[in-house]
Amino acid sequence: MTLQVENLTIYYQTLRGDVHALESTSFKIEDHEIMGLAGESGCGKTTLGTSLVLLKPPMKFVGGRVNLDNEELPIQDMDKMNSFRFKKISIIPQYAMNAMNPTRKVGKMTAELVRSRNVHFKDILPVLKERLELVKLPESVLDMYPIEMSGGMKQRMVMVISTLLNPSLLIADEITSALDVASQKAVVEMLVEFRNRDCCNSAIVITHDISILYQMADSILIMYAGQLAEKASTDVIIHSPRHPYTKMLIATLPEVGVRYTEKQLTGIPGNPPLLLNPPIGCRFRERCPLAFEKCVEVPPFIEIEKNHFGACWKEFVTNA
Amino acid sequence: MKKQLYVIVALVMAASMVLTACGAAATTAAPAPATQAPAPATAAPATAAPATAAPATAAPTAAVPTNLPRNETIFVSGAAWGPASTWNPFQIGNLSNTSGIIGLVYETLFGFDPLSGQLTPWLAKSGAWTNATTYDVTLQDGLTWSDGQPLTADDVVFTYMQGKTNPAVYFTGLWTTEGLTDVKAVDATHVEFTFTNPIYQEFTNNLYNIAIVPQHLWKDKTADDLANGTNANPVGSGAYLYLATGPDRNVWQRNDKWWGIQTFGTPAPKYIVDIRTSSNNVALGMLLKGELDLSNNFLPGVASLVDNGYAQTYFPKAPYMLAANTAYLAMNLSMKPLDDPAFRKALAFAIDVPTIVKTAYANLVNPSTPGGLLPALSQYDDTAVQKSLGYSFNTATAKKMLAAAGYKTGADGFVMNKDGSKIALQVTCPNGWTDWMASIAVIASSAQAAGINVTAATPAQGDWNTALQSDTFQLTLQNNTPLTNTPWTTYNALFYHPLPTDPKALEVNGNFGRYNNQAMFDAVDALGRVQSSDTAGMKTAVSAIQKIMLTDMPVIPLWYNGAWAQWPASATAVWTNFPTAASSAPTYPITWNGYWQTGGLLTLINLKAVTPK
Amino acid sequence: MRRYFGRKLLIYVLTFILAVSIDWMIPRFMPGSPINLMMTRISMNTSSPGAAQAVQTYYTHLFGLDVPLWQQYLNFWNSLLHGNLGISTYLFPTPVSKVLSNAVPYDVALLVPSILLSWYAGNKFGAFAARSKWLDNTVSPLGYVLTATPYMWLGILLAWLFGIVWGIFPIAGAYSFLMLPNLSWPFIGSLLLHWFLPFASLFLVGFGGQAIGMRNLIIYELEADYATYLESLGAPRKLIRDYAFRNAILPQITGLALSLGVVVAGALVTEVVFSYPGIGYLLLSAIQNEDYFLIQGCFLFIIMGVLLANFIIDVAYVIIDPRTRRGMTGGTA
Amino acid sequence: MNNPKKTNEFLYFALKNKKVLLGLSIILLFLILGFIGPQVNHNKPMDYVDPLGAQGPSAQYWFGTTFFGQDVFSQFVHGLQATFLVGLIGGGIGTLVGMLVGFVAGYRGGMVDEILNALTNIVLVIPTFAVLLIIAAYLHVRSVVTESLFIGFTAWPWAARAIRAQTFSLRTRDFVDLSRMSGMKSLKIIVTDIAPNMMSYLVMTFILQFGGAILIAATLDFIGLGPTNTISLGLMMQYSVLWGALQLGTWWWFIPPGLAITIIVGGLYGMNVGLDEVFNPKLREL
Repeated sequence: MTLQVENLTIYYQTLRGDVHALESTSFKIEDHEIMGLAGESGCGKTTLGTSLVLLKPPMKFVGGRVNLDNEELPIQDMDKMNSFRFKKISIIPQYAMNAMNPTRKVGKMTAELVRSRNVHFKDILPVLKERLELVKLPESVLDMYPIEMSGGMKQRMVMVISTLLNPSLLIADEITSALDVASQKAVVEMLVEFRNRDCCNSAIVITHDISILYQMADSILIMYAGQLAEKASTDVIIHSPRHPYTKMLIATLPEVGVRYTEKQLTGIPGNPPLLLNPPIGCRFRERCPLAFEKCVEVPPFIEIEKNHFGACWKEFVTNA
Repeated sequence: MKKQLYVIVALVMAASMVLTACGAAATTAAPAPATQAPAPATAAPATAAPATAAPATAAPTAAVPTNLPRNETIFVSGAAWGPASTWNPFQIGNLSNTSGIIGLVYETLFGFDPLSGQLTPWLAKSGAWTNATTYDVTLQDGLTWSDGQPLTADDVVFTYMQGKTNPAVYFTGLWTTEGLTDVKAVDATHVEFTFTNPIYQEFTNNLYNIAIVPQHLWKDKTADDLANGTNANPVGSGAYLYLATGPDRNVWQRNDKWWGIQTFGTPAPKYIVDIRTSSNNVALGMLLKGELDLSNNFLPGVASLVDNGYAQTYFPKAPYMLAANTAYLAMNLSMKPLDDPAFRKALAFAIDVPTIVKTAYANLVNPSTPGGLLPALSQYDDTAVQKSLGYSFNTATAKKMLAAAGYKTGADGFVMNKDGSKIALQVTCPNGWTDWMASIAVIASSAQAAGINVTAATPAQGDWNTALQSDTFQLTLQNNTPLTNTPWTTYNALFYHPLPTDPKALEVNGNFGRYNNQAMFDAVDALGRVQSSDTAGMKTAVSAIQKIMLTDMPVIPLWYNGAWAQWPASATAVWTNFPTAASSAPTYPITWNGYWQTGGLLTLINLKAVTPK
Repeated sequence: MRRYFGRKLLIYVLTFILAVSIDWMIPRFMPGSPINLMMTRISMNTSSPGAAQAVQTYYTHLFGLDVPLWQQYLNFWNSLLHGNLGISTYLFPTPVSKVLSNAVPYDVALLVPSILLSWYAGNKFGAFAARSKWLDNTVSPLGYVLTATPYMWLGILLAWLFGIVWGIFPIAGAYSFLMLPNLSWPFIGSLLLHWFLPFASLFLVGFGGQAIGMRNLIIYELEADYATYLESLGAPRKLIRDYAFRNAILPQITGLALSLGVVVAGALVTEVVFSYPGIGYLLLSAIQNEDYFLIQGCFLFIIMGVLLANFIIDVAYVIIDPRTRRGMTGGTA
Repeated sequence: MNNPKKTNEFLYFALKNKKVLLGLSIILLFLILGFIGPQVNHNKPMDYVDPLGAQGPSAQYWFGTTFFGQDVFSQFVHGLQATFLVGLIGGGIGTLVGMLVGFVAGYRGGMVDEILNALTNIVLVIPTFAVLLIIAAYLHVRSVVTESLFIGFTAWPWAARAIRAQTFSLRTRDFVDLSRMSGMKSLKIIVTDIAPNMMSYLVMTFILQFGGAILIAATLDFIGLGPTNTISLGLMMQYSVLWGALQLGTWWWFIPPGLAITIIVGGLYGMNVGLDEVFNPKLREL
């Protein structure tokens, strides 16, 4: 297996107290697996993603372990973590549009970045060119300034840069949200292509737009209010979800392929709880039609079927 | 990027400094040729120095030294308040920043000693009225211009003739009103002035104010040259030569071929650096650091410095200074209640001059006599008249006089006009003239104490000036009564006539209150037509004027502004033997424009170097 | 890019025209006549009223105040374009242009080095202060204090301490009163000695301002997305700070252009404090003597200087900022 | 920032921020001094209270006396009042005009923007101090208020420019579009939607303008172009220099005014940076 996360708990420090953004989450990602990570905005999916790469204030490491290729990731240690970043674990950030230094030519910046990681640019140049071809960017972009590139170009360029050192795990955060439908599709396909060509071993694709996961993800992990709700292969999540939240979420999906905006996801009655001192037990229970007394305890996230994990007392009860 | 920046910065700094150097050099490059006059041979390389950048040429030469030896140089200040702009002795108004062009470079027929009240010989050995309308001048022997040419009677005639032929020359009045009809050279050293009904007093004044210019260099100058020409590189007959000028200094070099060395002696300083200080305080600082040898600035703090032995002044204690002019209160005589002599008289009693002397001037000045004549002219005062009609600060008396004159006190405790309307007077002086600002504050408060509602205001100088000249002021301070040989100039300024026929027309010559009294005008003219030698006649004339003046009170003389002069006490001094009340033959130690003839140059001649080279 | 410069030039031309018009207008529509003042300065104590009047009309004509306004305005432009700024009344009969040209070198010597050095050092210092919260809280306050200090007060303090209390530096004039201008090392030394304190007060205040400006910009840059991205790819702090500094420099260049007006003002009062014979010192005398030809001259000169400097900075900006160099954006005006 | 909860939050952060607190307390301190001072010290600033002048600080004259025997402390506190007045009026007008121009230009865009922007740039390049100088030089009767007015009306451009930029970024936001679609008047949109959303920006702009106005006023006063009818900190400095305070070593005459200005303006700047941290969570120190 590639990534193994155990009881990872991350809080946000604010002057008013800690925001429980990620509560003892545990899951695995297999080699070559592209795992979609979905949920309403503010459910902690981005926190999960970034905490694996760059865990710095106001983010606070509370507990848990993270193993990558059977090697522990010192995510709570900014400096130790450096040797892993980019080389073993890398990220395509949400803000890919502004991720590149506006006053540096893209090529120059890449070179300086790579060199700063003690890799000879000359050695990496062929790879770079090949990847550019892969994402259908002319080599001339290396001589461009970011403002000279379209949104799609930037998105793809960042994709290339982030995967340049063939990281074992790639975290792709909202890579499509800034793009129009056409280029969304392209980017999605390219990411899959990257995985197939071992530019990265496996990937976490964070998005609020389940429909794109349907096109690319092997598995989908649904989060709610800082807790894991359900994880299974894409088909299972789409066609036979078990967790009531997933069900409602999927129910709001019209025919696949249509894009979602955040507004629509909140089509579910009620609002997610505030994560500054959140409710005890299952955080979905106020909105859950099936909620019952047991739900005041936190439901464990356990394998309810082969490769199908969930966290709902109802499920455990019905199966018991 | 770093490197580029370093280079840029370095370059610019270097460039700008060089620029400055050249720019500074340029300021002498213009007048530098002046030095060709004294020593044509050596001048050439010297004047080339600023032009060529090679340091080699900067080597000092006899003509233009680049470093003045301190023990041969006197630093003076207080005359120049701006960069020198003209060396033309006919532009008296603009010469203040080139003080010395008359007196050091160009010379007058006579000098004047305010302490004795007598004209003293200069270019003229002697002068006398051979009859009521003819004045004869005998020139000294061996007079020469600094270019070696002889100075003869023809130059004198040429100079005085300019007033006849050029309207823009300031002494046209000689011919138009003073009655001068002809000037001719009897021989090389004798000049004869012919008059009809001369104003003797004014002519005597002209005798030591009009500078004689060299005909051989001036005969081709146009009227425009005389009015606007800067006369750069002046060639005069005087004890000093123009050496250099800068934005903050004029430098004069002693003329060792001066004709007067045998007659008067050699001026001690080889170089005079006349420093323009941005403000009096800078002069004070330099004086304390021994960087000034003679300061003619108004330094209010100097009294304490003298008492503590840091500096010296003419008198060892109050008033410390000789008097230079009379500060008086001008009143707008055309408005109520200032049109009433009784009211003006009361006001005169109400003003607390002693306090002004103490607070605004830290005892550097003396109160004026009611007649307003400077101590130098006190011999002409009619003390009897001043005792009987004069005034002195006394609030009670002022109140009595107001009551007696029928001014009733209103509810607010201030007297009202006779028609019952309120009186609210404003006394002004230009904003920023701090000693006067302090003074008018005292005037206002002391007048209020006497029940006269006076408030102080300080408009900008331009406004103040316009109000003064257009007769729209109420009460204000003035001091256009310079130190001269004759009471006539003082009273001619105070009671200037004829008044402009159009009341709106500006009056720039004096009599700002527009006092209109033919009896007074006649009295002033009468004084003007008394011969300067006729002391008795002058006294009678002055007495007549003072009678009218103190009865009518058209102006109120308040105190004597000082001939500010202070120098470091001997410990730090470079020069010594400055004139004091104790000196055997004291002189006025003043370097202001127009004072070189009244003791300035003599002071330099009497000086001694503390450490002779 | 041509369009960019076109716009710039237009702005400058408009500015210049406006400035010249203000310059011409104000003295003519404000109270107080310079001729009167000049008459009083001449204050002739003579028995002949005629003389005064003659001289008065003479000057009025000389200064071209005896023609209709519109004509005065045209004449003003005309003579301006011929480099003729009129004649100074307070330094009569010296032409204003001559008076100015004598003062200018001192301003150049004060302004150019103090502006460039304070800009350079200030930026370095600001970047240094932004390295860590600790440094920021300990070092930056110096910047705030300096930039909040009134120029003249700093000047006064320096003059008092170094000039009077310790007597290290002269506090009046541009070179020793014992010297005559010449290109020798002692003379240049004397120039530098008199130049130092005014320069220092200009430099220090400017330094504070630039340092704070840079500090704030860098703080922002370090929080920018590209910085976070580089960080999450394990790029060393040094590289990120380097980028931040380079990016912050650009707005600092425009900032420099905007600060020029203030610096000039500072130079004026500093010259007054140290009676340093530059434009500021001159301007003060001109104002005190209500010499409006000279005031106009000084004003025009300052305007032209600032406009020129602005233009130079614009060009520099275009050259240094890749984006404008690529003709992408107009940079900042 | 327009909903109360948020505003409270900012207040909360503001009062937690050391820089803001320090700046605020400095301003308050001097403000109080400026207004309590005249109550405890009844000498009029320009009165010649002490016959022998230039006396050092004493129980009777806390800050000593001027060369003419005026009470320096009295001048100081009255000067403070003038200083704050200039800051308030000058800074206020500067900000208001800046807002007006910035909002209109930024919101309207197009030709209006072109013109206003050109105007802004013109006034921006003109060294306004020089303009103030000649105006003041010829304007013979001057009060603190007139001075402030002129300062205000020459100080707006950079504010206008900054606000214009902000407005640009805001006018395309959907909540503005919404209001526009709902047929709201431009002015109303600016007042209800745009202005509140850049309140932080406006506050900071005002603070900077406030400090700037104080400095400019001091400079004008120092070269004798300040108010002709009252005292101010700048005038104090001018008089002290003119009357040889440096040479006579009467430091108590020229140190207080300059020091006060420095501390006040410095405090304002510090406060500004503090607020910046408050309004931009990214910069907040924890």
